Amino acid sequence: MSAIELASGIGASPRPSGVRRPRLRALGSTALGLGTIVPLAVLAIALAWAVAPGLFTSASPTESVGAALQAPSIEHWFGTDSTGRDLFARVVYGASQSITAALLAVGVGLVFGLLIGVVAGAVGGLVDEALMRVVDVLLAIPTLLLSLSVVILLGFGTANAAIAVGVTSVAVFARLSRSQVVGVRASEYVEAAYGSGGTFFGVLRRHILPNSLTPVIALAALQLGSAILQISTLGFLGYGAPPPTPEWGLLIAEGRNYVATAWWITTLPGLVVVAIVLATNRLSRAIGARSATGGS
Amino acid sequence: MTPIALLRRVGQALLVLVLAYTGAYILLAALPGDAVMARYGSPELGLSEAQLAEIRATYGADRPPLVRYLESIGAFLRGDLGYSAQSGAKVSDLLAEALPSSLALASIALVGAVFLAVVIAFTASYGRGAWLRRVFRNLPPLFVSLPVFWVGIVLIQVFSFKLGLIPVIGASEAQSLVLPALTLMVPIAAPIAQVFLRSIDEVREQPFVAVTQARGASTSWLLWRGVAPNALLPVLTMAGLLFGELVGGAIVTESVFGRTGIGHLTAQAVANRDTPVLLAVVVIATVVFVTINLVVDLLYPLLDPRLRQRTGGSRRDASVAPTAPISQEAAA
Amino acid sequence: MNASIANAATAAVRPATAPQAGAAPAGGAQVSGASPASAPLLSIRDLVVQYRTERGTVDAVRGVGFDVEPGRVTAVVGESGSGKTTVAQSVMGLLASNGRIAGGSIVLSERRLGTTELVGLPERRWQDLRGRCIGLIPQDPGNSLDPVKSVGRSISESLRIHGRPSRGEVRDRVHALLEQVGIDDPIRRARQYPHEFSGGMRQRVLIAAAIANNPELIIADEPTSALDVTVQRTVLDLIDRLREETGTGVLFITHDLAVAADRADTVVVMRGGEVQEEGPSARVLAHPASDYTRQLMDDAPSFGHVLVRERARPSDPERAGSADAGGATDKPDATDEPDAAGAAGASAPLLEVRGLRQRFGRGADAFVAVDDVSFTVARGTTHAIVGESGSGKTTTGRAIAGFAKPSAGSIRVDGSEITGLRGRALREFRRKTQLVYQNPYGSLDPRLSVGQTLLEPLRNFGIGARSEHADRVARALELVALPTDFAHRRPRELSGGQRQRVAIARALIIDPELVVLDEAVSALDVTVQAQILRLLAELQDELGLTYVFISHDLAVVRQISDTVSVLQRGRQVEHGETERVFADAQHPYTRRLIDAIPGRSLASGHWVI
Amino acid sequence: GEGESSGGGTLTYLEPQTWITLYPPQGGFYPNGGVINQITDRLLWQNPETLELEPWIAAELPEVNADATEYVFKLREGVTYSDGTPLDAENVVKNIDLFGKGDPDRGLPVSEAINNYDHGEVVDEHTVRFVFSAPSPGFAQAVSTINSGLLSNATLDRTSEEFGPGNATEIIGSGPFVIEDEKIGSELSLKTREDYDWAPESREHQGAARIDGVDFIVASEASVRVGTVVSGQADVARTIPAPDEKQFDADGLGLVAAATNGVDNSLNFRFGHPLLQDIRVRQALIAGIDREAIVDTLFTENYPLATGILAKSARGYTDTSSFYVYDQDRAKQLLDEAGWKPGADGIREKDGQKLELTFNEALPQPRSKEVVTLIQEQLAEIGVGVKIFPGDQVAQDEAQRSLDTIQVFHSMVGRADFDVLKSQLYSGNRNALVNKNPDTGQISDPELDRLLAAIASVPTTEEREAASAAAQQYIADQAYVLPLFEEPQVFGLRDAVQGFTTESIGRPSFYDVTLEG
Ligand SMILES: Nc1ncnc2c1ncn2[C@@H]1O[C@H](COP(=O)(O)OP(=O)(O)OP(=O)(O)O)[C@@H](O)[C@H]1O
Ligand SMILES: Nc1ncnc2c1ncn2[C@@H]1O[C@H](COP(=O)(O)OP(=O)(O)OP(=O)(O)O)[C@@H](O)[C@H]1O
Ligand SMILES: [Mg+2]
Ligand SMILES: [Mg+2]
Repeated sequence: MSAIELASGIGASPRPSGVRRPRLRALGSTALGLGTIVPLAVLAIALAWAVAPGLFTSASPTESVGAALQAPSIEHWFGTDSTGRDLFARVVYGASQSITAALLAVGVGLVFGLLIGVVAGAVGGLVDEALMRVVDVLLAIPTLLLSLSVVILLGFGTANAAIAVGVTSVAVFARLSRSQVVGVRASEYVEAAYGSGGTFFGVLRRHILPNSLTPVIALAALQLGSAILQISTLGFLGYGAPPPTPEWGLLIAEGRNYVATAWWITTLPGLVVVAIVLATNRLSRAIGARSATGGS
Repeated sequence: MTPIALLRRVGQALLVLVLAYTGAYILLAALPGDAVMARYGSPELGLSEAQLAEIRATYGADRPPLVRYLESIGAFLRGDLGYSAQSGAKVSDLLAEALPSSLALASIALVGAVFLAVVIAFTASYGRGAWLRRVFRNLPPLFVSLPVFWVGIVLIQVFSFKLGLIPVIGASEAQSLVLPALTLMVPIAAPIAQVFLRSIDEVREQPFVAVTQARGASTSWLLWRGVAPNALLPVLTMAGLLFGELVGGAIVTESVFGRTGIGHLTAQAVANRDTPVLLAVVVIATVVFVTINLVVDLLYPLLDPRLRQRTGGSRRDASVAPTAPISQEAAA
Repeated sequence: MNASIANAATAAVRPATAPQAGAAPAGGAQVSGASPASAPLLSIRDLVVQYRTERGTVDAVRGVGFDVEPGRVTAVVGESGSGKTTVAQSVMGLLASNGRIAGGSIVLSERRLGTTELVGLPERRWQDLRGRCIGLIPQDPGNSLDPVKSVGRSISESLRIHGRPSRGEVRDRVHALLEQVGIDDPIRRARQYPHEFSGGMRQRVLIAAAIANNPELIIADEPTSALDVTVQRTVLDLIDRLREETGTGVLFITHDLAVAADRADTVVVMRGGEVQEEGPSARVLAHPASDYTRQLMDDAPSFGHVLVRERARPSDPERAGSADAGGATDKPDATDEPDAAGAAGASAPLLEVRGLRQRFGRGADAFVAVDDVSFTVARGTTHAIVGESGSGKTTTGRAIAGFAKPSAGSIRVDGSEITGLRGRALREFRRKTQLVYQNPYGSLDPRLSVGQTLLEPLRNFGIGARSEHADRVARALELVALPTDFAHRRPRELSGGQRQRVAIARALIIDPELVVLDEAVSALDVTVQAQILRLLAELQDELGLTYVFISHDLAVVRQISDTVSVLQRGRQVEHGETERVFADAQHPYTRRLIDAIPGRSLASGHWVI
Repeated sequence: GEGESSGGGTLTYLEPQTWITLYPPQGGFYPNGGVINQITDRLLWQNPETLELEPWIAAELPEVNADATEYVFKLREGVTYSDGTPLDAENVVKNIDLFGKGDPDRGLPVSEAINNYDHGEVVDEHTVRFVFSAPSPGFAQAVSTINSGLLSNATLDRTSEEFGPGNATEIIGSGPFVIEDEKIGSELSLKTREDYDWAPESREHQGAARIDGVDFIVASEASVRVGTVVSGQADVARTIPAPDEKQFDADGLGLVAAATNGVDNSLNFRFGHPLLQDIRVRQALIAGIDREAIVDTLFTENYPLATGILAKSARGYTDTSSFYVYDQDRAKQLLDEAGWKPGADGIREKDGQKLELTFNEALPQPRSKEVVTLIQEQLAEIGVGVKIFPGDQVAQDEAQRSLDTIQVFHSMVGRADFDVLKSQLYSGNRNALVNKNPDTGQISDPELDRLLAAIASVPTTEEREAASAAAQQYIADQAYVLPLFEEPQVFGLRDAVQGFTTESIGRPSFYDVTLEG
């Protein structure tokens, strides 16, 4: 799914300051404390989970520890899942799988999307036309079909599911980066760079790319969350991580049948994902604001 | 739009249609199993290998894919959508059943999503109190990370089962749309709100907003008559791209609420390798997608007078209209 | 309307300022029909404004105080960043959200509501005052009109905000206002959108909007700095007339002393957030009390001679810009040619433009931006291109710098044709020819530091050894009088003038032969402008550079150029030696341009002390 | 009461899936069968309680010759289809001819339940004879199942497509309900047939059904099905997940767990695969799986632990529970004996090969993935690796046919006849053990096939019982199958729904139902 968001976003083009109105954000940055530290902490914890899950829980993610569907308690913070495994342990151990998968998914979308978008935007003309039609096709084909086919072509497993999800976001990244590149390409500093003797690739690398990236990165940050959810859809259809691998998306998706009786099974892992998405999004906004003000 | 430009667009649309059709065909063929398998392969039927082979031959499923592909195109051109390989139902019947319900759901969800997005964006940028604004600013990323099925199930649990406000079963046509539309609104409203918010952020820094304020405008005047109309273009672009989201979200929504619809049909067709149904869905989806984007293109000049006469934005316009070039390009 | 009453009153009220505007006696008594002489319309006392920033609190305005009398103009002049806009914003109650009035008072004595303390006024009451009692004419006409609203709606906005007039009333008033600000065909124009208006027209629309409710105080924040002289004059005349007719007080912010001299009754000179000097303009400008005012006067091209540069010596034909023979045959009436034959015989000029034509768009949309422009520029001289906004100056400059392929005509640099250069040849050409953009902000990559920006051409052209690069960058910065440690700054951290200097440094760092300077100084305050003009002159002397200098400011052009082309709507209506053109303009358009140069009153000694 | 009907209200019934065809031989798919059961009658009635066959459309039980190759049925008179055409001998022959032979040209497969069918004959207007090429002892039961639901002549002429969605109202049976309206993919409205008067005699209710009709509604989300019934928006819902059962403990709610009377939910060890050829390995797997733990963790008392390959209530059931004792030590010992030594990662190895098996995920079976996941955990403890084959239903169906992809096949079959065992395991039927390798055509264990074939070829009930018992014993001895639990069909309903019954394998029947309040 998600977010072409920011289509015009974050990398607000620099504008001569006629009437000087400072960004609200600059104001908030006196409160840099909470606004940045909390998201950083959230991400740090998630990464720590991914790297050393054993430090955070003594329970095994793949072994039953008691009755199924226990409610959250001191012993089992997130309760137990439908086969009696400690849900918190599964969430903690799932971090490495899920974060890698989400990064992979976003990475695939980002890299290929950028490639298509940048080439289309920078070269223009027929190449642009052709690439954009391909992107249209990608957008028109149902994502479910697209991602299922990709998984099956590549083989099963989380990594491949992630790639499949990434493929479905290529089109969106491509459109966004193209529109950015087209805008930047027309700017005077790019022309000035040619004037300074730059070659096509030199200018592309030094000027066009760096200046087009901010909103694309912001989209990527947002995409992180929906990637986890999309991978879960594939997992739910039987094309994701094989059991007993804990993987966040799957934890969320498999808990759906217990929303009424054991709400925590879906909700708690879901909240973890929400926290991470909010954190990355906040950070990407901060980075966007920072680089827009010159990163002093 | 000149006749030539229109022709060009139609040509492009046809090209996209053919490519999407072919792409869908190939992708579906790549999935394991085929339609005969999907229909007769279930162990519950207890058919033996030999019996399956016989049926396969009857349906011509043993012929080369290319031949079948060409035939399917031929049939399409004749307007014959064929029969569902899974159930044998007429594809046209399936569509006739699914389309109206999907359209109703999608359009209500879209309208609702736009409304929700506007509320979020406005509150986040002009709401009373920094705290309120901050909360609303975080809504779009929050919405993006909420699983659609979760939203649907929770809405049902709360509004239907706990509060008994809206029955899920036996509801009137209007009632039955409320919860699914709300569910679908969440994933759609998020990106619209996000884009709108960013766009407002950008527009409100424009000098003309301060000038309007200097004329004594109140906050609501400023927002509705100054900022909003200028911030709309990127939102419109989004709407064009959101189409995929709409279908994707509908798959889950329709299955949670047990509605028929294009999303449900798509999921079923993929699950059952139901080529005829899927191709029909792809064709319809592509046509709608292309049409939406055409409409979006035609709307640009209505919303932004600067785009009225020119065909291609000049270098100069980029500096005059900061929001315009992006939308223009994204739509190209 | 009370225009006629006010009109009758102002004839007596207005003191002498601009001789060309009227012949009222000097030092007339301060009388006003509307408010008692004791209470000025606007009175600012000890105003302190602070901005909260990441690096702490900035005192942008420190204890500023002055008055604006009804029917009079108070001009606030001063260098960029001196706090002028901040004062204006304080009076409008529209300080940036991180700004705060930390002390002082602003009192508005208004006809209807009487005396109001503006500091600490609740937002509701502000909304009532703004647009009704106080009108703002913003600094930048380009971005100050809502691009998706028709001009008529923008003008009527303050009417609709303050009260609920009927549709018909609004329409009539809008048409009347448009007429008042001198826009023809108001019925059609009201339906058009800002992008269909020229800069001057937009500025007039903004004035119309500002006066729609007959405000008693108008704040005009640099209303003309972006305009060419003719438009500038129209706009200033308009404000003058308004003041005369309605007795409105005007707070006029500018960095252009000449404008202040022409139009203001009182001048407030600001620097670094403080008032340096204040008084009747006649006194302040004739006998400046502070050094700073004196420096401002010296730097203003309209008053002093900024340049200590030798004019092209007539005796030396190589340095004299010469008219082009081809152009002469095309337009024999437009130019007279002082020494065409001599120049042509002496040496080949560096730049030769012949029959340049640039068309944009296709079919019915086609628009000819430059139509048959021809001139030559000798090595080591400066050729100016002047003309109103949109006359094709930038387009010509870009074609010369190889950034646009002209539709027709030829451009030869150093004897070789440059139109149609591609690839390697084009890059080679760019080693010799550089362009300094009209907009220094847009032409610098916001992500690169100044040092990186300056390094780029060196690396691209492989000039000098790697080890020398840092040195060269430092030298280039010195050349444009920027501290060496600016190499680490990013464009955002520079003031407009500094950016412009970086852009110039980038052009000069590769030792080009020909530099096209597109309005390189127009956006700068006089002090910086003077600095840069001096720099350019020095470089020309030392290195023998050749300039194509594009400007709408004739005062500057007159001082620095050897030859000049005057463009009007893409056509070259006059061209020749600068002195000759200024002394004896042939074309009426040229004469109009020259007449519109502000400050002539002072420079030509008309000023009565 | 007799004969009276109507005024009873319309019942709302929730199905997890959409029906895909109303061709009776394809009624094995639950959503199909659920509809067919309401709109068709059969020649015989299998009493769900006793599993005895009783007359229905056949006026009496059939006459069968000694080797069960000829059946003669006398038909009840006055039975009509809902389109008014009579249900006569000619029509019955036409029905069974189609079901027994299928018609590949129309895409209509043969019925799984009918074996060795040769042809049918009209003896007189109300008598039919069916002739078989070989003994077909299961035929009487076969004509009592929904796979043999009787259809009008016009309906029998339809093609496979014409049995599909969009055509429901034109599928004409003689049953107590008639399909009145269809919303493709989501809803089916059934109306009570007022002149219905040929219910099986043993049913306490006769005449037209007591309710006005039934609305079949598709609700694929389990939580929605549960919630709608619990909140009183619907009357009956099929497939209540085990964890949700406790919600039906509340007042005014109830559960019906209908037995499916066939092969239990079990694991089939495909002994043709090199890893499973050694009986000690299979025995080790059985000893290494704690079935009780699985049932306790995942299910409820409605899912009784299996004590044999067949359900207790199934025909021919034999208790083989002694073969399925959980004993980890024994399992390890067996594996050691078989030469499988623990490897570095804990999974046993022999000759460089790992003892790693792929299980399918039986999507139609309740919580199959969780079952296999628990088994994965348990078998890991004895050093056996378990993988779950990924993929959706079609992919699973395709994969399960091959020995190379699936070595342990999780499945069940519901059918209340001796035949069911053969159906599941015989190489010419479902071939669940892949006794016959589809790639090579080779049969790994001819003895198994022989024993299974016997069940369907000996004519008398006693003989069949014996044959079935022999086969079960053999399978248990060989450790081919590990039965897990007896799989029920669990319906959740409101107390107001009275008289809700199911036919012999758990398809709902609304004929007797009344709605109170
Ligand atoms: N929003 C702001 N936040 C922080 N500093 C500000 C802000 N606005 C203005 N300043 C600073 O306050 C000082 C006065 O700015 P102001 O805009 O009033 O100058 P000005 O005289 O109008 O200059 P110019 O001629 O360039 O328009 C400057 O040093 C400027 O950097
Ligand atoms: N790329 C372009 N496409 C279409 N029209 C253009 C383009 N560039 C310039 N023009 C038009 O050509 C005319 C001349 O523009 P040019 O920029 O040369 O004017 P100028 O004399 O530099 O004006 P200014 O003083 O405002 O900079 C203008 O009407 C402008 O709108
Ligand atoms: Mg200012
Ligand atoms: Mg220009």
